[in-house]
Order: sequence, then structure tokens, then C-alpha cells
Amino acid sequence: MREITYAQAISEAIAEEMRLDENVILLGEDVGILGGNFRTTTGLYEEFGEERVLDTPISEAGIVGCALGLAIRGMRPIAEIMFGDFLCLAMDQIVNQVAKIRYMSGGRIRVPLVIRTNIGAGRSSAAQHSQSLHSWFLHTPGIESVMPSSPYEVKGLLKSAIRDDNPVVVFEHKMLYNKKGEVPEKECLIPIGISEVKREGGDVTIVATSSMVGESLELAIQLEKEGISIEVIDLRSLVPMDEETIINSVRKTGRLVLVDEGVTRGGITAEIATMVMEKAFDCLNAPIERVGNENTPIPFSPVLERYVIPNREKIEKAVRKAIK
Amino acid sequence: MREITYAQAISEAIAEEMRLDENVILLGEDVGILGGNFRTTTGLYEEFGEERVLDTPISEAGIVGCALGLAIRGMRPIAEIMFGDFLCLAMDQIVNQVAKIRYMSGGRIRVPLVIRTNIGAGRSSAAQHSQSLHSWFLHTPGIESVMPSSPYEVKGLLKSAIRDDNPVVVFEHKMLYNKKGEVPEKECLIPIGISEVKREGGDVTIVATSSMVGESLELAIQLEKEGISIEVIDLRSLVPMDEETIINSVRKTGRLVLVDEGVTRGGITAEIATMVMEKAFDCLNAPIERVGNENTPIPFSPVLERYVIPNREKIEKAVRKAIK
Amino acid sequence: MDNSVLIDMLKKMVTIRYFEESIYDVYTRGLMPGLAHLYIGEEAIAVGVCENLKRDDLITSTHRGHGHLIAKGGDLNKMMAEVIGKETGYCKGKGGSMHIADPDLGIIGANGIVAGSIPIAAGLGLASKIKNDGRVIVCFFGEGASNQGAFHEGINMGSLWNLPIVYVCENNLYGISVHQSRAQKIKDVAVRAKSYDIPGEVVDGNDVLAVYDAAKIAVERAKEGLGPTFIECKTYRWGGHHVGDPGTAYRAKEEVDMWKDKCPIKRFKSLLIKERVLSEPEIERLEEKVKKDVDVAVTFAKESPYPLPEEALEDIII
Amino acid sequence: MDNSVLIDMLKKMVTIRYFEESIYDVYTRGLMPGLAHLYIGEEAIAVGVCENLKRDDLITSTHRGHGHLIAKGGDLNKMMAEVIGKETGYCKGKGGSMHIADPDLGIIGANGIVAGSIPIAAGLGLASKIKNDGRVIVCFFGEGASNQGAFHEGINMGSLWNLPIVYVCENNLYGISVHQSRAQKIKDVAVRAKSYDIPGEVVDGNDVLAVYDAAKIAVERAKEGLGPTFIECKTYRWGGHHVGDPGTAYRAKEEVDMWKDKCPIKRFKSLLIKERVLSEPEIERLEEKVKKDVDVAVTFAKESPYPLPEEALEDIII
Ligand SMILES: Cc1ncc(C[n+]2csc(CCOP(=O)(O)OP(=O)(O)O)c2C)c(N)n1
Ligand SMILES: Cc1ncc(C[n+]2csc(CCOP(=O)(O)OP(=O)(O)O)c2C)c(N)n1
Ligand SMILES: [Mg+2]
Ligand SMILES: [Mg+2]
Repeated sequence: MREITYAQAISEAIAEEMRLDENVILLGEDVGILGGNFRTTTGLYEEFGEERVLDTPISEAGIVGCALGLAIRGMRPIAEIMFGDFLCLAMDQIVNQVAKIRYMSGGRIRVPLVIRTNIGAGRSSAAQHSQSLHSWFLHTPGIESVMPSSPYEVKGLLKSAIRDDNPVVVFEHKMLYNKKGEVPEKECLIPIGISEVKREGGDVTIVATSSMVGESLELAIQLEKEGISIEVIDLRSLVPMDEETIINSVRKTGRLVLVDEGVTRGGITAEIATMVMEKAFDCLNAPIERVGNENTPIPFSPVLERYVIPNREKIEKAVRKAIK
Repeated sequence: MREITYAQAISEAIAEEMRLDENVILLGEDVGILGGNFRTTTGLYEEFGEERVLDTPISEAGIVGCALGLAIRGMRPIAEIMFGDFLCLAMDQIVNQVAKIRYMSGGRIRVPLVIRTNIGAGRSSAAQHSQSLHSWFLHTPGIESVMPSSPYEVKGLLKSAIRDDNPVVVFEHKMLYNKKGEVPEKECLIPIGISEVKREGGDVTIVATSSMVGESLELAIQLEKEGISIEVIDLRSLVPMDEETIINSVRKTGRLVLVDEGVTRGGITAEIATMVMEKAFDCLNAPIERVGNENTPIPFSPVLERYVIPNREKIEKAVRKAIK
Repeated sequence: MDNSVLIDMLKKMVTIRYFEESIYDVYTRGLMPGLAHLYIGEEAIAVGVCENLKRDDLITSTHRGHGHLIAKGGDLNKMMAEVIGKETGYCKGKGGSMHIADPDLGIIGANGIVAGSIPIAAGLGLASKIKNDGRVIVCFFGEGASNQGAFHEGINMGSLWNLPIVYVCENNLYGISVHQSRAQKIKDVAVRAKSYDIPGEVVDGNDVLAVYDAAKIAVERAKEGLGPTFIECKTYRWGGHHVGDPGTAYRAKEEVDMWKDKCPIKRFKSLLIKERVLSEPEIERLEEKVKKDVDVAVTFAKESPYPLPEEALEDIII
Repeated sequence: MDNSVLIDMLKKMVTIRYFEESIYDVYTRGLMPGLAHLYIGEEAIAVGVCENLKRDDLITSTHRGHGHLIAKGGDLNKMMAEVIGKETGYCKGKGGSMHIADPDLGIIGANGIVAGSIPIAAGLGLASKIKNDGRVIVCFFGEGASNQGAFHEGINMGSLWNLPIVYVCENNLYGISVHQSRAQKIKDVAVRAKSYDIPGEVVDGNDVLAVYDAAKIAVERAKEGLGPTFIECKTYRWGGHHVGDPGTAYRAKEEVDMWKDKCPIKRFKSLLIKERVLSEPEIERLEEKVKKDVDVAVTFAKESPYPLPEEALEDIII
């Protein structure tokens, strides 16, 4: 199958949906003429023009609010927030407006909008350009969220998000943008709310998100040589969460390692661990292990950054602990 | 001992610290002439004047940013955000600036500031004035947070927060503001980071936050008659978290119910549950139970609101499940 | 102007007044959960503006939204039922006073976040531009809201893209307890229009015809594709910030009294009588009729059932 | 003006230019992690403004901060070491280019959030007012930042409380790839000063003396308790948005060339020669000296050790 980058898969997904539905429009900082700060929207401005691909002022709250207004009018806006860290500037519009308006209006107003943003450290972008803030959205009723782990996933999930009648946040990953992977040329839609077992195994389950899926798969291959059989689940959707796939796997392996790039404390891995304990308490043969960011902002210097973010060695350590 | 309200305890704490240290100043919407939307700052404007008690424009990001600037200059600002929901408007200043500047500057800049805000539903204030968003801050390195459960706690914790050299968010509770309780007349400081066993018991541990502590204590009294002995821990501090007190109690009771008013999914109770599993896996005789908000915004109508927020009956159900 | 328009405006203003008085009454009798922010004293603005709108034009509103909603044609029964949390309310009891919406009437919703709807209005207007459907958006907010970042971001977008939006700033001099002069150095919020290179105008917000005229020009500009207009209406809220606030701790009785003398309804009534549009008895009959409508709404609301508790889990993710 | 001041300004401008060129060099040779945003072409602004400041006056800066920091006296060794992530850097490698701070020199920090420092500047200024210590705050930001909510909230506070702040808008016509005209309708950002009832002025940002003069008046106003001033400096960045951006996708070569012709350093040099403040050989010597200082900084940075990995857990909660 042909291989394209994660960034290309994004622009392909958007282009396809824009061709299908004239209500789909894209707005954000530098998404137009530049084709996106991470080159995720190249060619769109040229194909669809400035009426449907809008470079905006540097106004994150404005961008999300504007997208909300468009969605209320029946359009299907895709709003890009250039770095996930800048979600902080739009939290009121996202949390108090977008996520609530359907509920507050007793269901009268629907909000089919997509917020594209990203997570991830690893580029020495320092504390204000490296955060992985997706876990906040697990704690925010009224909005869906997905975390694509590969070009294929990002294409399929983004297309589904655009067609979804709920607001959806798509958390891309900065370190994946230039990664290549197989993406079918034909229609590719991945349903939101379904996790995928990327590799079967019997000794221990890893549930991983975003770029950690790739790391976990590599580790699984590596440890296979030692006879350790790892099942790797790509969580894919944060909200709604596919609890069943996780529980089924844990019933089989009895051991669970959770890997997510956000700060571990208070993050999504705590929720998954607790959910598993609630629903499969008796199946656990060992404490659940969590792998994530240390409890600090992301430092700039590569030696420091490497120290605080999760990586294959840290996952390996957790796996070995779980199966001990 | 004399009794005062939670709101009075707050203004007393601020007044005492302002008398002791001229660097302490208060700013926020309606904190001055009005004495606070919830009457938590009455008398301060009159005593300290408009130089030290500043009514601000309606600019939440501005308020926090301004407080940060003051703190950098060696002052000890207390910034009030009238409703916890409005933290959303100041998340960039809180998360990207206040919580990170010490770290990003390699320790050169210190930020001794307090953000006072609140959580809590129960007043039919609807979706944008009822959220309990404190759990996000567990997931935000670089900032401390406390959740006082009574007039005594709010006075002692707020005073400690003002003297702390780290930024601290004080999450007050709207339903507690008018509640009375004993508060000593003499100096009263409660260290941040220490939980308190409010009632000893042997059958099950409840760890509760904020107004849920009172509910849990009432329940403990009620169930004692049935011979159920509940240990109630007031978490008090979200960050840093006093893991030891929780673990010690669970070692004793083997059963744990976690009660917090935020949305359950992705909230603080998941973190505590996971932490306990990690540190005391073998002591648990039953799955940990969580009690919190349903996974919806807070609806307006009292019948609906009651249905989604935690209360004594829901805690009772969880306790009975845990000891079954 | 057509007499029927004048009479309609008086009727709407009186409706708002009685509706709000009933809310206060319902509140003080303990029948209303939560709070509400009353519009008494500011009726001329909503009515003068909305009289220029068609059914499919849109408005965004604020925490102090009842007046805007009534002026845009909101159903009194559904509004009152929502305010007291009933199943028959606009939002089935989920929203309450601060979140009433009726998209069928172009009412995109009150909003509990000060200035929260200003960026949303940009999107509503952008949709009009893209669809080229001529629908105008009126975005209401207070002078206090003009110090929020969202105000700035939202209007900058509206102006940049030349959107069909009318920004209506209701300057009632206070944001809760804080006088305008203690929240911004400028006296006229309308000067801020310059920051966006759009026309900014100050009008007497207690003069419904002045408001009507200013809004008329603005709505026409919007329809002609000339972009937004900023209208600041000077006014005053008679009561406290909300039904539970006496509003006396931070302003002098003389100030309140002075503004009550400038009552927009009294003033408009005198004018209509003077101009022989209506006689005093006709006005009385109109008032009786309005009173009855509001009373019907109160009865409807009171007698309506509460929602079922489990409905709290509905109307969220589809 | 004293000759020594003029010479100092030229030296600072040249230092910034070489420092930035070295950064570019270090980056292209793969020695620098992450990115940096270069100030080449805009040197006259930082220098013209900061020449009016004392050591204990304060500045807040942006993602494009090296120039401001050097103009305020920042140590080249520590800056360069920070930019490449070394232990000897200003922030011990934790901050990098976008977060360099030196409170001892009044450098409150670069900032990776566009407009993020504008509300912070209000607090810094409020502290000056409360302490009555006469310290002035200069708040730098770009024209793109002027569309952020934080810009509006921060300057509103500065004006309301009459704080000793000088707002310096560096209008280099682009926010990343977006031309000013595609982000705001106004041509002069300075008109926004009217929204806060403070003086707003436009100056040629490539003329260091014009900047100096405007800043001088503003700093004096601030010290006299007359409140903030808004100065918009028209300028241009020669390179791309950051070291990795060629800057060619969204602007014409002719435009860039035209602005390179207006080089603030070339222009100032000619003036100093014409006015006989310095001779050409003297300028060459000055440039040699500066080059050496920057080279020393590069060597210092390269030879400095990286921090220990475990230090990542320090400098957080006390
Ligand atoms: C973001 C935000 N901050 C604060 C509040 C609390 N609040 C509600 S109304 C109000 C005053 C608003 O003043 P203005 O915009 O002038 O409207 P008015 O109430 O005078 O009609 C405030 C501060 C809020 N609801 N939202
Ligand atoms: C809140 C926020 N939004 C977006 C960005 C990404 N970004 C970095 S610099 C920049 C352009 C800033 O333009 P301007 O203020 O004119 O400064 P210049 O780069 O031209 O000096 C943008 C959009 C950011 N860092 N912070
Ligand atoms: Mg007002
Ligand atoms: Mg610029």
C-alpha cells in the first residue's frame, strides 16, 4: 500500500471531506497560505480558496468561538489550534460554550465542529509548546476526543470527527507529523469510540495512546524474543472510551501497563486503571503500571526533556515490573 | 469556641495576613466596595483601602496575569476568580505562566501568589456557574492546591497559602460560604499537604474533599448505629497530596470510598484510587468505590441538578457496596 | 414610521417590564431556583434594536437576557417555565434564565459568561457571509463585557471579515458593583470601535426611537455588506445586579431615582400620547392585555411538571 | 545627545545582529535544539527603547526576545548557553530561547505565548505604583499579538490604574505567514491606544533615534505618574518566522529586499559617520570587538556541560 506522512493524511482527510460537503470549512492560524505550521493543511487554500480556508488572527478563543457560531449555523467547521498548549487560551469557549451549549439548550442546538490540535514533547520546544493536555478533556462532559497514532488512524478518525454531530477534539502528535505509514487510497473511516488491538499477546496488556502506540509495538517485538508476549491496544478514542476492549484484554492477560504522554498525575491512565479495577478487579494479577511524563513542565534542553518524557525504556521497565 | 461562617473565616484570614505583611494585596471582581460576590472579603476595602484591595475590570486572564506580575515583584497577591468556572478564561495565565515561570527560569523567578476561587453545584446556578474544575490542577505541575472543607480549614489553609512561596489555588465551596463552624480566635495555620483523619473507624475508609467531608461525617454518624465503622479523611490538599495518611488508613480498613464533587470521569478520585492500588495493592479487600458528578454539565432545574451531583445517599450506597 | 411599529414597540417594552416584575415576584415568593438578572430600565434597547430584525436574523444575548429574548419574539410561557426549571421550558429545565435559546427564532442563547457570545457572533456572521443569506446578527453585551479579551478577539474578527453584525453595548454604568469609571478609563465604550475601524455611535439607550434609528442604519449597513457597526446605548438598571441584590451597597439612591425618572417606557408612552398614536385608555388596555399574557405564562410555568430526574443524562453526546 | 549614548546604541545593535547571525549558524550546523526566532532587521527598536532604561527598570519580552534581552544588558554567554541547552545558561537549560529571564537585570522573561506578557506587565507596573519606586516597565510585543484578548485586558488595566508602562508594538507586518492586513482591518496598531485613552504614536522602527526619542518621552511620562504610552514601531523581519522557516512562501522577494535596503544598522552607521561621531575604521573596530564577544559566547556555550538529567526535577515547587 502507498505510504504517506501523518501530516499528508491530515490534509487528505480534510480535502476529501471538503469536497464532499460544502459546509466543511477550515480556520486557524496559518492554515491557509502557509499550509499550516506543521504543513498539515498544504494545498487546501489553493484548492478551496480563502472563503473555505481561513487564516485567522492570533486569537485562539476567537477561533473556537467563531467555529462554534459556524456550527450553530449548520456548517461543519474545523478549527485548528496550532499547539495544544494554546488550548489554554480557548478553554472558556471549548468547555463553557462548545461542550455545553447542546445540553444547556435542552438539545436544541447542535455543534458539529472539530478542533484539531496536538500534543507531544521531544522537539526541545520547551514548556509552553510541548504539553499533552488531552486528559483535561476526559474530565469535560459534552465533547469527544481522539488521539490518532499513525497516518492511517489520523485520516480515518479525522474524517469521522468531521462527520460527527458532536464536537470532537482531535489530538494529533507533533512527533508523528513527518512519520510515514500506510494509508489506503480508498475511503477510510475509523469509528470514534473503538479501540484497536494492534498486536495480540498473552502475558501483559499495554494500552497506549498516540505516539506511544508505536513505541509499545516496537517494544512488543523486541520482548517477544525473550518470550514475553505483549498485547498492544491503541486506545484511539479518549471520549467515548472503549472500555470493553481493555477489559477483555485484561481478563486474558491479568496484567496491565498504561502508557500515555501526558503528566501521569491526574491523567488518563489513572482513569483507565480505576475503570479496570472497578470492572475487572478480580482479574488483576499485579498492580497496574503507569508510564507518562514526570510531574514537571517540559524542560528545554534535550537531556532534561528526555528525562521527563516517556520512552521505550520506561515502558519496558513497567512491563518487566508488571510481569515479575 | 466561637463560631463564624466560612465566608467570614476567609475575610478574617486575609485581614490578618494583610496586617502582618504589607506585601499582601487582594484583587478581583467586586472584592472591594461590594465585599465580594459571596461576601468573602467584607470589611477589607474599608480597612486597607483601594491601594491594597482592588476591584478589577471583568478580565480573568488580566487578573491572574496582573497577580503574577505583582508576585514577580516580591508582593504576595491574592487573586479572586469569582466562580471556578471562570478559571477557563485564565487557564493560559495560570497554566502556561504562573505554574511554569519558576521552572522555565531555572528557579530564578518565584511566584508567591494565591488564586482564590470555588467549586460546587447545588444552587441551581446551571452549567456555567457550578463546575468543580479542581482536578485539572492535579494534572498541572508547578502549582499547589487546597480544598478547605470548613470555616476552620479555610482560615488555616488560606493563611498558609498566602505565606507559601509557591503559587496556590484555594478551591472554596459555594455551598459552604454561609455555613458556620468553630474557628479558634488565636493564630490558626494549617500546613498544606497534610490530610486529616476527621473520624476514626475500622470497616471502611472514606476520603472526601471539600463539602463532601461534612456529608461523609454525617453518614458515618448515621451508619455507626448499624455498627458500620467509617474512617473519614479530609483530603484538604490536592497538591501536594498526602498519600501516607490515605495508605495508612486503607491498610487498616482494606476498603476505600472516594468522594469528590467534580465529574467522576478523569477526576481526582481516579488518581487516588490508582495511587492506592500502586502502593497498597495487597491491602484492598474490595474494589475502590468512587462517588462524584455524573458525566454531564450541571443542569439548572433542582430535580435534575440533584440527580447528577453527589450526596449522602450516593455515598451511603457506595459504602454499602464496598463493605458487602 | 408606521403606527403599528410604534405600538408593537411599546407592547414589547411593557411585556419585558411585566415579565421581569413577575420574575422578581416569583423569586421573592421562593418559587424560582437560582437567580435571574433583570432588565428593568433597559427595555428600550432590546426593543429598539430587535424591531429592525426579521425572524431569521439572529441575536446573541447575555446573563441579562430576558429582554432581548422577548424583543426577538421569545415565547413567554416557555421562557417563564424555563426560568423556574420546568419540563415545558425552552431548554426542558436544563438551562434556566441564563441559557435560554430558541434557534427557530434566531435566539442563539443567553450566556452566563460575560462577553462569551461575542466570538460566537463572529461565526454566526461568517456563516451569513458564506451562505450569502442576508441574515444579520445582533450581539448584545454590557459595558463591563467590553473589558474582556473575548470582546476584542470577537469584534476584531467581525470587522476583519466585514461581517453583518451589529454590536450593541448596553452601558448601564455598572458591572455588578463596579462603576464603569473604575473598570476602564474611557467614558464612551463606542470609542473602541476605532480599534476595529468600524463605525461607533453613542445613543440614549432610554429613548427607544433613538435606538431604533441607530439600529436601522446598522442593520442596513450589515445587509449591504458594509460590515459591523458598534452602538453604545447609555442606560441604567433599576434593580440590583440580580434578583437577590438590593443594589444599594454601591450606588446612591439619588442616582437610582434620577434614572427612574428617565424611565424609557414612561417617556415613550408620553410621546405616543402626544403624537396621538395611542390614547391613555388604549395604553391601559394594552397593558392589561400584556399583564394577562404574563400572568398566563406564570400560571403555565407553575402548573407545568418538573422534568424527570433521569432526563439529566440526555441531550449531551449524540 | 551624548556621543557615548550613540556609540553604545550602535554597539548594541551590532551585537544583536551578530548574536542572531551566530544563532542561525549554530542552528544550521545542528548544534541547537529546538528553534529560535531571530530579530534581524528590528534591532533599532529594542536598542532605541532600552537605551532609556535604568538597570532596575523592567522589560517583558516575546518569543522573538534576544534583541530585547541584549539591549537590556543580558549576558551573551548565558544567553547563548541557554539557547543551546547548557547548564551555564540563564535558566540552566530549562528554558531555552523562548524563556530566558534575568530578574537581576529587570528582564522578566521572553514568553512563548503571544501576548502572554501583557497582563503580567500590568502587575509589574502596579508593583511600581504601590512601592512608589519609579521603576518603569517596557512591554514588547508584535502586531500579531495585538489581536489577542490578553493584549486588551492587560492594556486596559495599565491605563485604568495609570501604571508606568511603555507598550512597544513591533509591527513587522507579519504574524508567522499572515500579513497584518489579513489579521486586522486597521493599518496602525497605535489607533488602539484610543480604546484605553492613552497616547498612541507611530514611529519608524528602523530609525533608532526616532525610537529613542519616542521612548524617552514615554519613559518620562511613566516616571511622572502620567501612565502608559503606546508606541508602534514599523519594521520588518528579514528572515523567516524562525530559524527553520525560509520566509519565502508568503512574501515577495522584492518586499524583503526593499526592507533590507532600509537596514537600521546601515542607516545608523551612515549617520554616525556623517555626524562625525565615529569614523569608518572606528566602526570596524567596534564590529570586530562585538564579533569577538559573540564568538566568545558561542565557544563558552559549546564548551559548557549539559545539565544533569535529574535536574529536570528541580526548580519547581519549593
Ligand atoms: C467571565 C465572567 N466573569 C465574571 C462573571 C460574573 N458576572 C456576571 S454579570 C457581571 C457583570 C457584567 O457587567 P456588564 O457586562 O456591564 O453587564 P450588566 O450586568 O451590567 O448588564 C459579572 C462580573 C461572569 N458571569 N463571567
Ligand atoms: C497564544 C499563541 N498563539 C499562537 C502562537 C504561535 N505563534 C508564535 S509567534 C506567532 C506570530 C506572532 O506575531 P507577532 O505578534 O506579530 O510577532 P512576530 O513574530 O512578528 O515578532 C504565532 C502565531 C503562540 N506562540 N502563542
Ligand atoms: Mg453593565
Ligand atoms: Mg509581527
